Amino acid sequence: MPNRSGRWLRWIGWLGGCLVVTGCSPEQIVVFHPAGPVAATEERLIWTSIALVSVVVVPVIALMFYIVARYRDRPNNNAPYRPKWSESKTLEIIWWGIPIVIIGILATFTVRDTFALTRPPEKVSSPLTVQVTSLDWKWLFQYPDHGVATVNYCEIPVGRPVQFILTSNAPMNSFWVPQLGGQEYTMPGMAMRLWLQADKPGVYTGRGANFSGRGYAHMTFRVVAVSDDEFNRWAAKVKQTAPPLTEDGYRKLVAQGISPELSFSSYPKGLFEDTIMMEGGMYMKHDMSILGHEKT
Amino acid sequence: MPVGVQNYTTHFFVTGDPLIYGVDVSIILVSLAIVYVLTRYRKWGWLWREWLTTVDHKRIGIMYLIAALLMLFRGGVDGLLMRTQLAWPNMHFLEAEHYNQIFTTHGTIMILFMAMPFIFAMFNIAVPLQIGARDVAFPYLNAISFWLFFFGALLFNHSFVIGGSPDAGWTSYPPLADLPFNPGPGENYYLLGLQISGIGSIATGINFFVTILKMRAPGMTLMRMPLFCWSVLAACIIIIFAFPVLTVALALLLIDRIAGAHFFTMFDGGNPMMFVNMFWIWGHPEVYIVVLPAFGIFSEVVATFSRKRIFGYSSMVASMLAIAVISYFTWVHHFFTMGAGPGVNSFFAVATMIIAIPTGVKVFNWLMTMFQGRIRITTPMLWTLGFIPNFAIGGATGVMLSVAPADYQYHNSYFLIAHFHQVLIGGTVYGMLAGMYYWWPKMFGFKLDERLGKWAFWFFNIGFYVCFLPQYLVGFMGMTRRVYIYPPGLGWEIPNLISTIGAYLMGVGFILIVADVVYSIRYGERDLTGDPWDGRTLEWSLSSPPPHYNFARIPRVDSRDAWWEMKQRRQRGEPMEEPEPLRPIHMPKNSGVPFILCVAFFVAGFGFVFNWYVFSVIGLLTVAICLFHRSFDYDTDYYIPVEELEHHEAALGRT
Amino acid sequence: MEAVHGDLHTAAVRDVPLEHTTEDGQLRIFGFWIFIVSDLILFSTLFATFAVLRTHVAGGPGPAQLFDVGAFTAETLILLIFTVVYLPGVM
Amino acid sequence: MAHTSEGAARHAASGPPWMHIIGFVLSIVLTLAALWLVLGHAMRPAPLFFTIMVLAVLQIAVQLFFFMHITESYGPAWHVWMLALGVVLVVAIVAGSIWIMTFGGDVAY
Repeated sequence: MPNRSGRWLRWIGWLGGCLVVTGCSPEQIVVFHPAGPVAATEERLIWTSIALVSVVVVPVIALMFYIVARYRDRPNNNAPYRPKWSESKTLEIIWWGIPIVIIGILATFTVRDTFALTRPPEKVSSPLTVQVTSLDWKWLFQYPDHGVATVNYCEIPVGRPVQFILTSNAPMNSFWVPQLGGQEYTMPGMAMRLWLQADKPGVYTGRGANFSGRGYAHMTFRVVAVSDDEFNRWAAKVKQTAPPLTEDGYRKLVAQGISPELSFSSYPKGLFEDTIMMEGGMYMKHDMSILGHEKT
Repeated sequence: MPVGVQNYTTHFFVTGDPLIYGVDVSIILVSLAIVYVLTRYRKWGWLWREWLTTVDHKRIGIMYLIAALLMLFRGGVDGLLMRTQLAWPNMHFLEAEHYNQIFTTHGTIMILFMAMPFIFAMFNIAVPLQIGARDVAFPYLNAISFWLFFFGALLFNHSFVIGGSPDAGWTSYPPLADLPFNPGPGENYYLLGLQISGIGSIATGINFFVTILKMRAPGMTLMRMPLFCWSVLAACIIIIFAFPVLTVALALLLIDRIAGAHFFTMFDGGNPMMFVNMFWIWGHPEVYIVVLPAFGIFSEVVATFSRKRIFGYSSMVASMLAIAVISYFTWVHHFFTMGAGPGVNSFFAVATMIIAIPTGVKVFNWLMTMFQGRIRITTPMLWTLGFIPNFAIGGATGVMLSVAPADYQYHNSYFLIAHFHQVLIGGTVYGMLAGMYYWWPKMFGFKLDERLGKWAFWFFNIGFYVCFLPQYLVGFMGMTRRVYIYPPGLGWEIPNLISTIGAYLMGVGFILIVADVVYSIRYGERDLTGDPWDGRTLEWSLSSPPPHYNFARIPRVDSRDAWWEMKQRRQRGEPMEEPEPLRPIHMPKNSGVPFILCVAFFVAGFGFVFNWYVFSVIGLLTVAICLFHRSFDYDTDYYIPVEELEHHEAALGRT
Repeated sequence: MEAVHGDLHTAAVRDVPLEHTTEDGQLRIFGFWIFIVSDLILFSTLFATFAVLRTHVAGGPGPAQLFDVGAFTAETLILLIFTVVYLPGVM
Repeated sequence: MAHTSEGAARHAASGPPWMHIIGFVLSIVLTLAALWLVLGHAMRPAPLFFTIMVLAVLQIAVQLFFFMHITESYGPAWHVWMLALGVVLVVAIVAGSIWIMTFGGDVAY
């Protein structure tokens, strides 16, 4: 039976591999194709953890197949049989010890990167702030420095750290752009910061990752990373050509429904801050500091 | 009649979906068939006397087992419907609302109404027999626990045809689960179904904790206990500490929904994140509640079928107790992405990793138990062997998930889905199926057919890998959980299709298990010795099935693997001790009150679901009356006289 | 009602209090303690909720308006006194 | 049952129930002390909160020891260990929830 299961597994692995290779290209595995320093850090950590856990997993599985093959209860099996052997200090120390060492190494990397990711990836250029509001079932982006807003897509300059400030005016969601970096929840009454940065120009798909109701599957958005100049041109163009977002228009956005990509040349003053404070939000006072230069 | 009835009748029955009409019809047909059979063969009295009123742990265990298998079927069908919808991009097999309801009920049923009763089935069937006791510490409470679970599950399942299913996910996060975003009775069903069965779970935890610590046979010190009992003890510790948190979280959310409070609302100062926090204070330990007993079963099975003592007994015990305690300090890893800060995330990430150490140790100990043994590959052993690589991979991905910054990329993606299915199916379900095959002859007096059992295993096991390995990949491709539809061109189609094929293979595996049961009832090998596997622990010293008083004489234990040692001594021809004279046995009387009590809970819960408080008041008053009745009922026990014992034992061929 | 393991407790229990003298009693007392432990967790969760949500009154009345010092002092004292009212009966 | 009346007699013979009386006095004293601290504004809020917590824990100890006879048991006192572990987990729940819900990290500079 063990031999057979080994063969089965290999066969399945081979078949699965073939299908996968024909079905999708490697760059579709977005987590392993980072386009910025945050996602790169996370990818490095993922490979580190895969390598470290393999140290235990591979020998365990191999050992199991070996033991089952060797010590099966067959008439002619002359492998040693020691029914009372049930303690060994040395062995126990080894397998309490190895996981402890592995976990120790992994924990060190984890703590280091957990703290690192709360800071901007690079300090060379001044960061851009984008305020993100998850709505039912669409994403609203506001650019406080430019006074423009977009729905379901956002443009960011390449090579500049972007601080996304996340809140929600609907059930919680999660803001995830896999190629730029991992996600963070958007929560009503809270303003959370997520640092991301794109190093390569391109269009990256983002999506809501926390279930929020009927239209949740359609909550995707594009993140367009372009050069600094192009970004400024884009912002100026939106400022001149797009319609303004009125109070009334915002109420329509808040109402449940799916929306196409939209651009707005302006938005009501203090809209983002009001959304956070709407219901007496900002649960702990010092959170106010995140609003930075735009004190309410 | 309450005024509400008028308003609700129009929304009372779920309409408009052929699937649901199909279920309506089959529910009615099955109910009629059951009523007909019971009436035709005059079995109503038998049903009431032998099952509904029983306080015998073995029968309660069997009822838990049946319920768990039924729920495994329902949850499995939910899973297959989901996989069918996801098999290909832009499928329109299910619409969003229906899909949301299905994944919600799938998760809730599998965790709370399948895994929990399955482990309780094993608790009830094996623990008293293994420690040499005649029943659990509180048999009457045990019956209440079962019926609370049963009616909680029944209430929850009603949502499918009456009023509409919950659709906010099995985690039921507010504000999505709160009234403004989720009107209608679905979420109320969830809250009350879980609440009612949760009370039963706490009672079971207390019951078995007391049983194991206070009712072991003379000579069975803690360190001579079978490892399954240790795992139950550890699971009970977690139940006692974790379930009250769920009780509070559910109660506060229910108050939000039916009484207009604002604990977790988006508006008026509620804090929805506090629910997330409380849910996982319970939710993470819950994972260990369902997986620790599986570890216990694997330990029993591995030792028995390797014909060898379990390796590293004391470190197995230490690791289980360590898991029980540390599991309480890891809950934030379910929401690293909430942004509670690098300090919080680091602490809980490291705590989560630490729990992998004792868990890994157990795997090595199982391997070393087989090492230099004589391994018989029977069905229970096959499930155990299938578990080891499964759990090694699932555990490894668990460690990967605990790396907080990496988790920002896995969170809520299919990587996570693949991980927890691998540990929950590979750990809990494999463990419970191993336990079911292992103790089946003890419960029913016949073995399940080995050939069909092995077919079932291979279908299930291969289907498992085909289903879940592609999900790791599709998670890395950015697919998030709970999406009911996805566009083509992302590379998700092929892995999803493979995954769906795997799910159907698992379905075939389940059908083969059912076929095995049906076949074996008729043709299964009868177990006349009471010890079909050449077992090691005390339950195998009894006849199969054991008499209702379990042990005519309480055994005296002087080592681990007590029954194995007795057999060894007998083989060596050492003189047996003269058996003590039989004495009258003190037994609890059957009672219908637990059943009635829990029907009352059901009625009260139903009233709360629809805000028909007349029902709630009637139900809760009946609950009060039942409790009052019990307080003044002194006629709760009886003695089995010696003559009757002798008669019974002689009939079983034992003196 | 519970299955009694013979006479495990004839001599040894002479010095333990009355309620521990039957196996039934021992099990019930032990079970009661474990129930208290689960209640401990239940109430601590409520305390945690209070601690976190304490300030979220959304403009409604706060603790200062809700609690009447005289009343809860009296309630507490009555509660404490009830722990000893049965003493005359025992003495 | 015979040994029931015997047990009751043993209890009756042991004189005034000093345990209960001491416990009662202690519980009243602890309650009044807490009341006085709060109503008299004897301390600043932070130390006051801490002191009240200490008094509350002492009150629990008094109740457990003098009235609920926590130390009495037939066989090992497992329940004391469970209570001790429970206290640790209570701290984990309350302090952990506050710590998490303060959102110390991604929102501060």
